[in-house]
Amino acid sequence: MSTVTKEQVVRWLEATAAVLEANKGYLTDLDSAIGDADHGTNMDRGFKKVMEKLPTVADKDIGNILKTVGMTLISSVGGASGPLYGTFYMRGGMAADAKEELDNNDLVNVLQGAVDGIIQRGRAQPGDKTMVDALLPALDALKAAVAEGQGAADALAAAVAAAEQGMKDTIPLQARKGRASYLGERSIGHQDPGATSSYLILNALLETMRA
Amino acid sequence: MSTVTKEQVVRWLEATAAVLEANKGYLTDLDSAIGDADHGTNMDRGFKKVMEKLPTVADKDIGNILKTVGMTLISSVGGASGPLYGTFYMRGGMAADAKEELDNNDLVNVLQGAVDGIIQRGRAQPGDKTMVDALLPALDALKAAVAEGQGAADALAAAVAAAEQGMKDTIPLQARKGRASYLGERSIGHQDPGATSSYLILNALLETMRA
Amino acid sequence: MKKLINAVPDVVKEQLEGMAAAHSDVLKVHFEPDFVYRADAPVAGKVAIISGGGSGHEPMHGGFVGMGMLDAACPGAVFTSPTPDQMYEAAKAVNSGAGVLFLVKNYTGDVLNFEMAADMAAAEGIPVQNILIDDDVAVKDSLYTAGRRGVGTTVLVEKIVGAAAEAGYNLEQCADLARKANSYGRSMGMALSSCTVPAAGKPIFELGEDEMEFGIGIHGEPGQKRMKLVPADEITEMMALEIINDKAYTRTVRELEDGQWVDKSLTDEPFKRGDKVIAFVNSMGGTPVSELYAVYRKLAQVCADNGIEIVRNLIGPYITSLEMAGMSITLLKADDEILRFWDAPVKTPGLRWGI
Amino acid sequence: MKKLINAVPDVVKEQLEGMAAAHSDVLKVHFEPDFVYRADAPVAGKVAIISGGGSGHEPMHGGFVGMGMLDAACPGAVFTSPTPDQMYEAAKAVNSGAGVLFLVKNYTGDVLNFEMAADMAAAEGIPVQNILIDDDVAVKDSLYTAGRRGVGTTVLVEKIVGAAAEAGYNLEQCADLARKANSYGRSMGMALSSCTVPAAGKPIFELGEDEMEFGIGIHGEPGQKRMKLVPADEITEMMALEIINDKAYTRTVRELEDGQWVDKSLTDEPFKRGDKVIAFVNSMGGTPVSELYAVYRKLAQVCADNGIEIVRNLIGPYITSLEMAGMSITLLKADDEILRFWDAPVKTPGLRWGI
Ligand SMILES: Nc1ncnc2c1ncn2[C@@H]1O[C@H](COP(=O)(O)OP(=O)(O)O)[C@@H](O)[C@H]1O
Ligand SMILES: Nc1ncnc2c1ncn2[C@@H]1O[C@H](COP(=O)(O)OP(=O)(O)O)[C@@H](O)[C@H]1O
Ligand SMILES: [Mg+2]
Ligand SMILES: [Mg+2]
Ligand SMILES: [Mg+2]
Ligand SMILES: [Mg+2]
Repeated sequence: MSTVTKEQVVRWLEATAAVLEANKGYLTDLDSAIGDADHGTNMDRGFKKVMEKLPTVADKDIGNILKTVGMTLISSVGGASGPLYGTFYMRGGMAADAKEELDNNDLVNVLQGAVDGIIQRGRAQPGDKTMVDALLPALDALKAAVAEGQGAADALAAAVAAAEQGMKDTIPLQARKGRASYLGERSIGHQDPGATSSYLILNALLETMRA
Repeated sequence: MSTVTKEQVVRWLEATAAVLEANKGYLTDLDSAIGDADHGTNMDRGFKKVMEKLPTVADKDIGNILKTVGMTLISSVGGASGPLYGTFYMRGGMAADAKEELDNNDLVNVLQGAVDGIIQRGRAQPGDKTMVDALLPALDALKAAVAEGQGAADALAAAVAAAEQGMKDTIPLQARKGRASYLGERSIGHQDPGATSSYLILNALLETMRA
Repeated sequence: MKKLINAVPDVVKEQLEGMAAAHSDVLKVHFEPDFVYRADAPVAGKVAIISGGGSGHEPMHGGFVGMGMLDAACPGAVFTSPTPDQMYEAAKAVNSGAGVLFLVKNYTGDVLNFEMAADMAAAEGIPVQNILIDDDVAVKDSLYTAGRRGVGTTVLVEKIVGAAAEAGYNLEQCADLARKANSYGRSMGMALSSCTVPAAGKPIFELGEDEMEFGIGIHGEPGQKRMKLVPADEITEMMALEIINDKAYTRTVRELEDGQWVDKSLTDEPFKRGDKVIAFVNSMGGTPVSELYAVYRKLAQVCADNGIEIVRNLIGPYITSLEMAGMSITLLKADDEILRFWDAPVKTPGLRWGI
Repeated sequence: MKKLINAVPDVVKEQLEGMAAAHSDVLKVHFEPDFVYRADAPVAGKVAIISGGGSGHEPMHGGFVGMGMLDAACPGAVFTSPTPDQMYEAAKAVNSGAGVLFLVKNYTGDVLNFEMAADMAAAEGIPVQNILIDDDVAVKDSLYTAGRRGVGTTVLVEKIVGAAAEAGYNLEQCADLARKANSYGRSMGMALSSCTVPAAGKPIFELGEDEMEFGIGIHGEPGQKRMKLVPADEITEMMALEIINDKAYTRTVRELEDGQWVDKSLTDEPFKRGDKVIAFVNSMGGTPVSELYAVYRKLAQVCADNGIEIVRNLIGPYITSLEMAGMSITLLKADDEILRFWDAPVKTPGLRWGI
């Protein structure tokens, strides 16, 4: 199967909300090591709001749904992750304008737009120990797999594996962006909370595709 | 030997300063159970000042010396115990006016004046769980022993024993005066700090007499 | 013990030096004996208002020295009443001839030391009066205790009587107003944590992670009872109702009459529906003002439900117990005279408005 | 977790309700989206000054809403930047037509959310500018970090620019003054204890009984280094010297120019002998004001030794981190323009004088 349907997008968002709720304490613990102990609560608060909004747009096109998610996160998360993930879904949604399903190229375009959006807004570079360190490798892996002609699920699996690796690779990094950067060398040895939520979000899509 | 000399009075005050310094932590601990954790520091601060002042009056008469002690305590201790012990020595000193030594009757008069002073100032009654509960029994025992014709050291020994008993007897009492009274029934089971310092002060005189 | 201090014996002295350095436009500090006094004292023709007590309750009292409030404040060692010579010297320094009113929190130590100070000042020919502040409803009777402690009402009385003195009230009028304002005020406090007197070096009491101390005073002395920690609304309601429903309170106080100490029996009347009040929510030091707002929110509801109208409020750390976490609530019935002086300008490091 | 709160999700809302109940003469609170705004907003012809940030720093920012300071403040969840719709709705509510200045503490979250808010306000035709506050010298460079955090200087800039707006400065003048005042201010903070975000329920970090955290921000984030606790004088001197000896600091900020975001390189010049300053000693929440005076005492000495003249001061808990024990020091170079607006009347729950 090489497309992602609108129903799958909706179930992905539901799965995301569930996984972020389940990992709320975990993400907050990661954030208390090098941040301010709120990333889990922030993301959970945002996706709870998304779940409230979702029924009102579930019959719209994918672009519309994703943009609504973005707007909702922007107006409910706050912190650094609110505008960043908000932009992620907004720009992803713009790349899915009027679509009822996403083929592999659409999927690449959506993730490309989403990741570009985060980078433009946050100005983080790879290696700065942010969500970008999970998202960029995932995007690259997705592109490569799609170029090789793999199906959506396999290509996504490659992307998620890359995201997971990127997330783990943040551990030895010294943070240069966001709150963790104030810790200087003391940020080394801790996994970045935002990279972790990025991995969880992509993995939720993969699990939705596999279900 | 049935008199207390001026030199003994001076050595008594020195011994008092030493014993209060040694028991500073103990008295403060007692005060933290039912008060505000300062009785030890208060008494130690006061008698340190007394030690500074003492050389300037050591050649004066006993009444003069004791009144100086009282004035010094009043202007350096603060709290409840400052005015109370200040009055104790002031009024004791008034009963020793112009004396170079104290015979047994003088001793009774000094302690009578001192204890009366505390009671008039603080208005505590026996059983209120205050220094009065050590001092009054001591005064009574001293009077009885002197009436029986005992020597100064023996009479004082009886007084100190009574003070010690009175001090211990404060443990089961519920405080009705001072800070400890706010605790109501929770003051029961703790020894009164002021009764304890009173015992230590009288005992210092006994040990001086015996030395 | 974790504090921003240097050597323990210097704590109070260095804090006073800091105050003097920071607020030289408003106050000066005299050392040995220690007292804080108005930079422009004595103020011609004005009754001088003096208070004092153990240190550790800042900004009270030193932080309330200035135009419209105190003329002088006498700080003792931490949680220890000051000595009479402090009040005596302060009285001499700020008396303009119109006399001195000592506002005394009802603790045995404060009472005794201020009485001695009054005797000394009177002997010097200074007109003087002592008025007790005793507003803590956690202390139920005065027969079997040293009587109600002086707590939150002290701050309000210092402000009100300070303004009256500024407005030209004479000594007797100031004393009458202080007595009235005290009789109109009731307070109750609670603690979430203990506090550490520097000289002792360890907390005065220990509280479990789920415990609070109910009915505390301001000296870190343990409270009336220890309770399981409950939500802020419940705590606030309990305290507010203890205050609002407190019955008439009668006790005997010693005041000066024609130079003699006389015993007077005074009775505080209970609150009644329709009363206007000044509501004061106070941090014991370690509780941030944000939490006080949660308390104030509920307090306003409880007052409204009981027909008590809050017409002014004061919210913040004003009468503290070092770094203790916790809060106290004070309600003070406000008539026109009291409101006028509450609203009058005040310029002190700890309280300022209108100027 | 021992706090005067009810249910964790309601903490900020109930605190805001308490503020609204307590200070209805000065401010109002709007819910969903949450913002605090002047009771008399919009003030005709006046530039509106808006700030905001995570909750937990009270009285900042909500407590600084009122005459002579902020027109509105947008509180996020505890230690979490507010969302753009809060600032956008606040801007609409307080804009009189003279435009809106957003004062933004330099944290990624605040910066991004306020930029979005500015875009939304501009799209609505509201003249708007964003000025960053970034004064924390504990952050050494801006190349390998998110840049200096906005800490104590924020309070001073809000006061100064608030007074300028009140005095009729237009939007560009307000922005210029804010940029200048920020460039004149430097701060440093330290903690004796951690603090607990209600939603997390446990302290953000753990400190040993003899440890302190040096160079902290205001969000309970761990500091630059952990050190053995030393006497107050030593701590104060270290911090004061880091501030006084701090070199020129250059970074790039994004501001609006003709409706476009442009990068500007700005440089703060170091202090020099002869500078007059406003000195601000701030409690992180749990440290009582008495200890701040011990710090101020030493700070005044260090400033004098280095030829820095303190001409005004502010001492107390103004920009806090919940109940954290600790303090921060801010020095802000004061020229005549700054002093004039510092001295101007202000009437807010958290800061008041001259009225
Ligand atoms: N400039 C940035 N670009 C990309 N991601 C960033 C940036 N700054 C921070 N982040 C991400 O945001 C995460 C923190 O989010 P969160 O805790 O919700 O916000 P805050 O830091 O404001 O408390 C970090 O772990 C990091 O991955
Ligand atoms: N009214 C009183 N009469 C006699 N003794 C008293 C009275 N009130 C208190 N005391 C004594 O004072 C002691 C406490 O002294 P101290 O701790 O120095 O002062 P404070 O209570 O002011 O802190 C009590 O233990 C008690 O013995
Ligand atoms: Mg965070
Ligand atoms: Mg005591
Ligand atoms: Mg005491
Ligand atoms: Mg945050």
